[in-house]
Amino acid sequence: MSLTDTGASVQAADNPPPGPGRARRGLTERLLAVRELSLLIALAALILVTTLRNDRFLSGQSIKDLLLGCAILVILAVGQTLVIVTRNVDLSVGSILGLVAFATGELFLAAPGTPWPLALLLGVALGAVCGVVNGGLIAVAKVPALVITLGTLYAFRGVDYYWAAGRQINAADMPRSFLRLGNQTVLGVPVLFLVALIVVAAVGFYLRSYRSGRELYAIGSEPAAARLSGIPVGRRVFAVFVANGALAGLAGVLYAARFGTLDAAAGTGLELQVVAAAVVGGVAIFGGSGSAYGAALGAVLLTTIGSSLAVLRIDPFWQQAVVGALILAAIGLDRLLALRMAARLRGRSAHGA
Amino acid sequence: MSTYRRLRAGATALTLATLLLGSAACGGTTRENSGTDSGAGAQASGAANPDAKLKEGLKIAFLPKQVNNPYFTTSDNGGKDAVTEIKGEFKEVGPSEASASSQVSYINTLSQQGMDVIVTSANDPNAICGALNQAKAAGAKIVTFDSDTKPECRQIFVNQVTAEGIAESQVKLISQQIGGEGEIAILSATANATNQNAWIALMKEELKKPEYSKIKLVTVAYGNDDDQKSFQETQGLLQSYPNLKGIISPTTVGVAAAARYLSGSQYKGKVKLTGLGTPNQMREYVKDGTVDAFALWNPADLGYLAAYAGAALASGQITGAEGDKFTAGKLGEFAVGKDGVVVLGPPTVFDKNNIDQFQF
Amino acid sequence: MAHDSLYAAPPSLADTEPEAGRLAGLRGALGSWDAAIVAALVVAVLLAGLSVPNFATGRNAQFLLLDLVPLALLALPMTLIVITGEIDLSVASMVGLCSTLMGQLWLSSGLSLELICVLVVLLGAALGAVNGLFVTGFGLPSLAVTIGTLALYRGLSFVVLGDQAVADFPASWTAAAVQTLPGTSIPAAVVPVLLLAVVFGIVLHATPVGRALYAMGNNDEAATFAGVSVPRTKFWLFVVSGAVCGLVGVFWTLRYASARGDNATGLELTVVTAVLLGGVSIFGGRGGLLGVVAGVLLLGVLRNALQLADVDANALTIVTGTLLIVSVVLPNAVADVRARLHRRRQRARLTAS
Amino acid sequence: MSPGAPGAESAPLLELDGVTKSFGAVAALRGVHLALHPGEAHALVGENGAGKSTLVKTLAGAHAPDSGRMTLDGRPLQLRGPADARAAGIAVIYQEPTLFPDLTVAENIFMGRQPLRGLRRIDTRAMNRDAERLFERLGVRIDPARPARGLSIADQQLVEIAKALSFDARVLIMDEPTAALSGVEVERLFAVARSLCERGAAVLFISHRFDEVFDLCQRITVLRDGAWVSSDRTADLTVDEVVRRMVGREVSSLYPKQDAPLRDTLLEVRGLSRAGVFSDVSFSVRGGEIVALAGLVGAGRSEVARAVFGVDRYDTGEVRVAGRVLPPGNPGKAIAAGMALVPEDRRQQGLVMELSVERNATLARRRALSRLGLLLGGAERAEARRWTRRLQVKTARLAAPVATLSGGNQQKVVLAKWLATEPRILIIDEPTRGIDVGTKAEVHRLLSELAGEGLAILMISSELPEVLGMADRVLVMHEGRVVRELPRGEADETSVMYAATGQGATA
Repeated sequence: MSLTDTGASVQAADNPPPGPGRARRGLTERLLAVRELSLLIALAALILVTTLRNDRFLSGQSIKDLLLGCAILVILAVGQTLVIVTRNVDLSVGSILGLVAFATGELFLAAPGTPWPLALLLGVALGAVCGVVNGGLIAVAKVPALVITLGTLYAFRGVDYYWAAGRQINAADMPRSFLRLGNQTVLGVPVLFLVALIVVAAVGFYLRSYRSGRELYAIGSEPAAARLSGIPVGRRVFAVFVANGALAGLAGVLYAARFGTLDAAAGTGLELQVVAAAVVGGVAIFGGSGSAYGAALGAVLLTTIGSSLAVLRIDPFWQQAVVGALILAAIGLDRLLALRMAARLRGRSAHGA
Repeated sequence: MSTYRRLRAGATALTLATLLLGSAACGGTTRENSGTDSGAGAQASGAANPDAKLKEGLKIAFLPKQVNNPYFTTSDNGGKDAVTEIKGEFKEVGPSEASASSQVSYINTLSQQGMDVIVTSANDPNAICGALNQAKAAGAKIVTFDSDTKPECRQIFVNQVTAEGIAESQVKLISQQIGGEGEIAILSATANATNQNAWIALMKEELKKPEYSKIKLVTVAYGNDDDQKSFQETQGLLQSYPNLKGIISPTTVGVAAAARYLSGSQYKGKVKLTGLGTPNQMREYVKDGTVDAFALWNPADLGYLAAYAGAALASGQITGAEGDKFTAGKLGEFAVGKDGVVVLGPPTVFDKNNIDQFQF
Repeated sequence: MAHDSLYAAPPSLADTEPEAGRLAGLRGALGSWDAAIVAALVVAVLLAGLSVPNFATGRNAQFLLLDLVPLALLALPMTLIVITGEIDLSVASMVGLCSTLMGQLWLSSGLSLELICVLVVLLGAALGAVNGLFVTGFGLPSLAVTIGTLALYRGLSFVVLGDQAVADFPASWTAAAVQTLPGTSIPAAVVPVLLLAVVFGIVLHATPVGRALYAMGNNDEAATFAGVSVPRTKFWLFVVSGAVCGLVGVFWTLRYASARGDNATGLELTVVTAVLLGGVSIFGGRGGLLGVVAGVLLLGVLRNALQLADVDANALTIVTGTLLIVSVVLPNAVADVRARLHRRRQRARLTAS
Repeated sequence: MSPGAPGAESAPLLELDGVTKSFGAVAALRGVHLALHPGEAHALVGENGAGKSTLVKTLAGAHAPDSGRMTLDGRPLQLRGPADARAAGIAVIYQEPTLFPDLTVAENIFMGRQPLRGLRRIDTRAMNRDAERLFERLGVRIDPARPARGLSIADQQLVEIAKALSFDARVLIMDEPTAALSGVEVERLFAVARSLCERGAAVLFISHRFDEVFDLCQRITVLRDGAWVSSDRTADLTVDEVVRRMVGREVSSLYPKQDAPLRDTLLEVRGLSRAGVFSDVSFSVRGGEIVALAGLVGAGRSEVARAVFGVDRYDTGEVRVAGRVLPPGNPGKAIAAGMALVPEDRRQQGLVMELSVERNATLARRRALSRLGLLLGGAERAEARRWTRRLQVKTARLAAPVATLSGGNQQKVVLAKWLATEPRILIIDEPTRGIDVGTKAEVHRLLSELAGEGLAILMISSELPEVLGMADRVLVMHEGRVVRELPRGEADETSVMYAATGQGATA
């Protein structure tokens, strides 16, 4: 799309002095903030409308349910952000989550006395191993992530099915302390949501303020240039997939704690929602921009839509259609904003002459 | 330039081709003149020989809705026990996701492998009919269980309970628990699950009875037999209907999810829940007081009975005609009812007192 | 266009010059990919025929081919789309929506079935046009757009029929869908598939349109400069894809005598697998129709044979995933090994001299 | 000749000895020697495909040499990747800017080396401040906090230069950095390079522009076909001598436009405008005439050409071909009307690298070559053979991917592709950009020949001698407007440059 971007360049010496430049500082960041703000507004509007129809939607119980409901999607969306920012995508997260969730159940079956922090660690490690498979195949074979993770989406799920062999693990098989993790609240806020918050904050902070975090954006923005500027692209992309796998593993353990009933189908089709959440949250599907906070907000918005459809008694069949429409709307909006911005920047260049 | 024009021309041509193909088939088939083929034809061909012994070495295949469903794993294992008892060959195959089209491909495979009996639970009453008929033509006996196809596509349907039986017991349970009045909701599985819809329709009939006149069914929600979705739907029900007194969830996935939601919420014990669930899944919630009582047939027995019915068919003991009788091992004697239906029996009601006696 | 950004080019430090050299080597390897896949197909058929009981029968061939009709049909336009560097993940959802639309029309419109079939194909084309509009009109990556419409169309297909399944299609029609050619066990439905395959093959390999498709898949800018209307061509490709989905929707509905919202769920993955297995490059610009047809058949034979050999459905899931990964990893790996060997030889020669 | 022949007054800072690198069957570098001395600017010249860019990438750590030694300060240097090169103090400015469009200018400059504060966090404020300082040093003003997306090519190049500066590099490599820069910017760049040299850094400068090479560099190394030819002090060389070494033969007259009888007006452009890009552009070209569109880079010349051809849209105005209005925004229609555009960026815009030579050569003619909508191999091959012969394209097989051809031959394939459409109007953007000296003359002869056959040729060129030598008329653009029209007799370096820099607009 760079066909027109090369237009009217300016002699550098004639550029405007940096006085007004200061005012336009951080245009990208401001645009991102705008995105996050508009998400918040959309969220508020949605809650308002739903509450007007049914005032129970804002009751303590309902808010708790909402926070509980979005926690897992938030974690997955944040992990996906890491991947998408580097111009990749991981479609296997749903399968990783399912595999880890079942593995956690199996662990408690096999060793009932396992303390839950250990189970948590093991789950994260298993997720990371899946990430290693993804990242390894992508880095070694130099094949697009989309195809590889489409393949591992099948493969991980197949392993999960194979292992489970039609069995189901019930809440009774898991220790109470572990299940409490899924429902407990601290000052009225579910523990699960707190975990998600920590993940969001950590990843968001990392992406914004650390060199390697910024390098992820560089990779997604222009892979060839990233390589030439000495960024270890292969290693970073590999690490990103491992990190995303680990987060999916974390989500898997939390899934087990929250739902208690586990079979091999846990998390089937979740990848669509995850990608949707990230994209709705302003993570550009072609890499290079977006934030963990936005993705998290996207996940909250999606979950809220799900809940409010149920509360508004809108035909549940509409829900999937709404998710699809939202993805389209989000990427369309992004495109519009990008075009606007390009036009503004070009305009500015021209004025400078 | 005109690359796109060519493609556009191609698209038009494609449409035209369809039009031609369509009209070539025959002239104007509409719903009115097509005349739905009513499945009046019961199939009992040949005569039953009640004294025939069960053959040994029968190849009996179980094809559940999907292989990763614990419910079906249990019933298929029941079937396996039965097949072992009669010294047959047991096999369980099935798709990993509950879709009718993949079941068709499995039916074809089974008939290709020369199975004597195919025991299946249909993902769609019509979609697998063609394949079943072909298998039947190739010599296989067809038994359905849990979810039926159209009657003409199989010889016997082993029904867990009659739909009436389910509807009656579910409505009775909820009525007892909520004290005979108030709003109730139903949390079903997928919106196009045959048996669920039949039960729901009958429950609505049942609720019209005078003794239930104070009970109002406010809505039917669908949890898609997906744990998370059922969980969310329960949430939604409680928020949408503040006066809700009870929920019936006639599906094992749904009732467990709903119980888990209730047990962790402020509604625990206040909103009553009943439905169809397995004792293992529900034990915790019965003991912690979330659920008073729920019902289910024994899925293992269901599979067991289906296997025996299939063996009896293949051995010529029965043909699937009304009135045929056969013995199903430890379960005793059963008779084939109208339309080739065999009923397992009334559902068992589980509560605090008896739940520990059941392990499935 | 932005689309190519998603299929992150294979990471390679080489600049364009050696890259091109490497790709040229790859091309050499792939020229034989068609041959390799056909050979693999022959081997698979022979092996299965010899070792799997009941495989080599006319009846089984009928089952096999009948099962492959939707896959083969969908793979045709998908091949063209992938060659232009785009992808259409919404095909299965379009099939589902077309199927339920057909059911709903039959149920409530009172129109003749012939007319309904034509309408459904047209509706399919309209659905494809929506994809095309988003991809070419708004310049969005097709991957993101069609993930969105995958959810949207599937959701809508549940909205259209809700909890019903329409099944009372006339028996003569449903029988026609599975009829065999007189005197053979080859399903009659194979004939139109073959005809369409020939048409698509000619378009791709022996018309100006086909040349343009390859050109834009490799370098859409150069194609634009050569007078190819890249956006319009892609738009119409998506329309054709939609129309074919309509056709498949009709066939699916009649074959299974059932119009349901979940028809053909997940089929898009199989279609993409078959196309990639057939040697079409996910980066666009490379591949042929013969390979794809062989890929479709190979996939069908493998599945059928494994099923007959009583391999667990879960193992089949793993096989499909692995096949997808292998079919993209292998060509790259082969090219890589070749390049490495060549370098070594070069070095050996240098040190020797 | 022995490597590093000229003088040995200071020990080389960076030295390459016998470096070899091949890609597949192609040997890009064959035993290259190079010695960069501290405080000196060193030019690397050679025809296209001589291996300059490969050498740059080897020095940048992007390619690992197959054999040969590199030493820095006399110590062996092994580069496992671009990061190693950076760590060794080697900074590279590439021919094409390699920026991250989504990141800010400052981040682009300091990627991987951002100033940190507590907890190893990035100190954005310090980073922007540092970037601003760098720009001050360069004497330009670019907002460090704006995203790189939308920067003009020249500004992008300046950011690259700032990046290289920020390293305090000991070795600065510039691969044709001036291609997109205006005269003022080039001067500023040279000033920076000189100041680096004064501090003891070594500069490697790659350019096709001899005036710049002789202006800046103390030594010149010539490469030919991947092999080292010579390294000498600039003072000992003349331009002719360098050219002779580059091509390995004498080059005859460079710009041989013959007079051809002028025919009817074939291309007429009236009041063409596109907001922010160009405005009110009008001109006409007659058969047999070569009209040059001159001006500084960024004046909007290529954009006008693209709009005329229909690749880009325009807001107002019209284009007529032989009196008929051409619908806007449709290159297909333009081709059908007999127009051809040889684009500026041949690799990106002119060729489909993975397709064969014949497919490339006939891509624009694919429709005309088809019969009953079918396009069968024979027709394409015959057509391709005709044109590749005429242009003397060297290729083993017509079915070989065009990527396997050398750069110069690829250029010829692009020309063949457009000449195969048998155009009446040929728009050619930078006809000899990146072409080696030998082929340059061939291209000029061809253009002259085509004009003689009655074609109307619109030539865009940044090389003044080419413009002055080839054009019957010169149109000078400045900031999106045609500011002067100079007939052949009146056009000279002063008048064109005067107009191009905007001073002549009102004169």
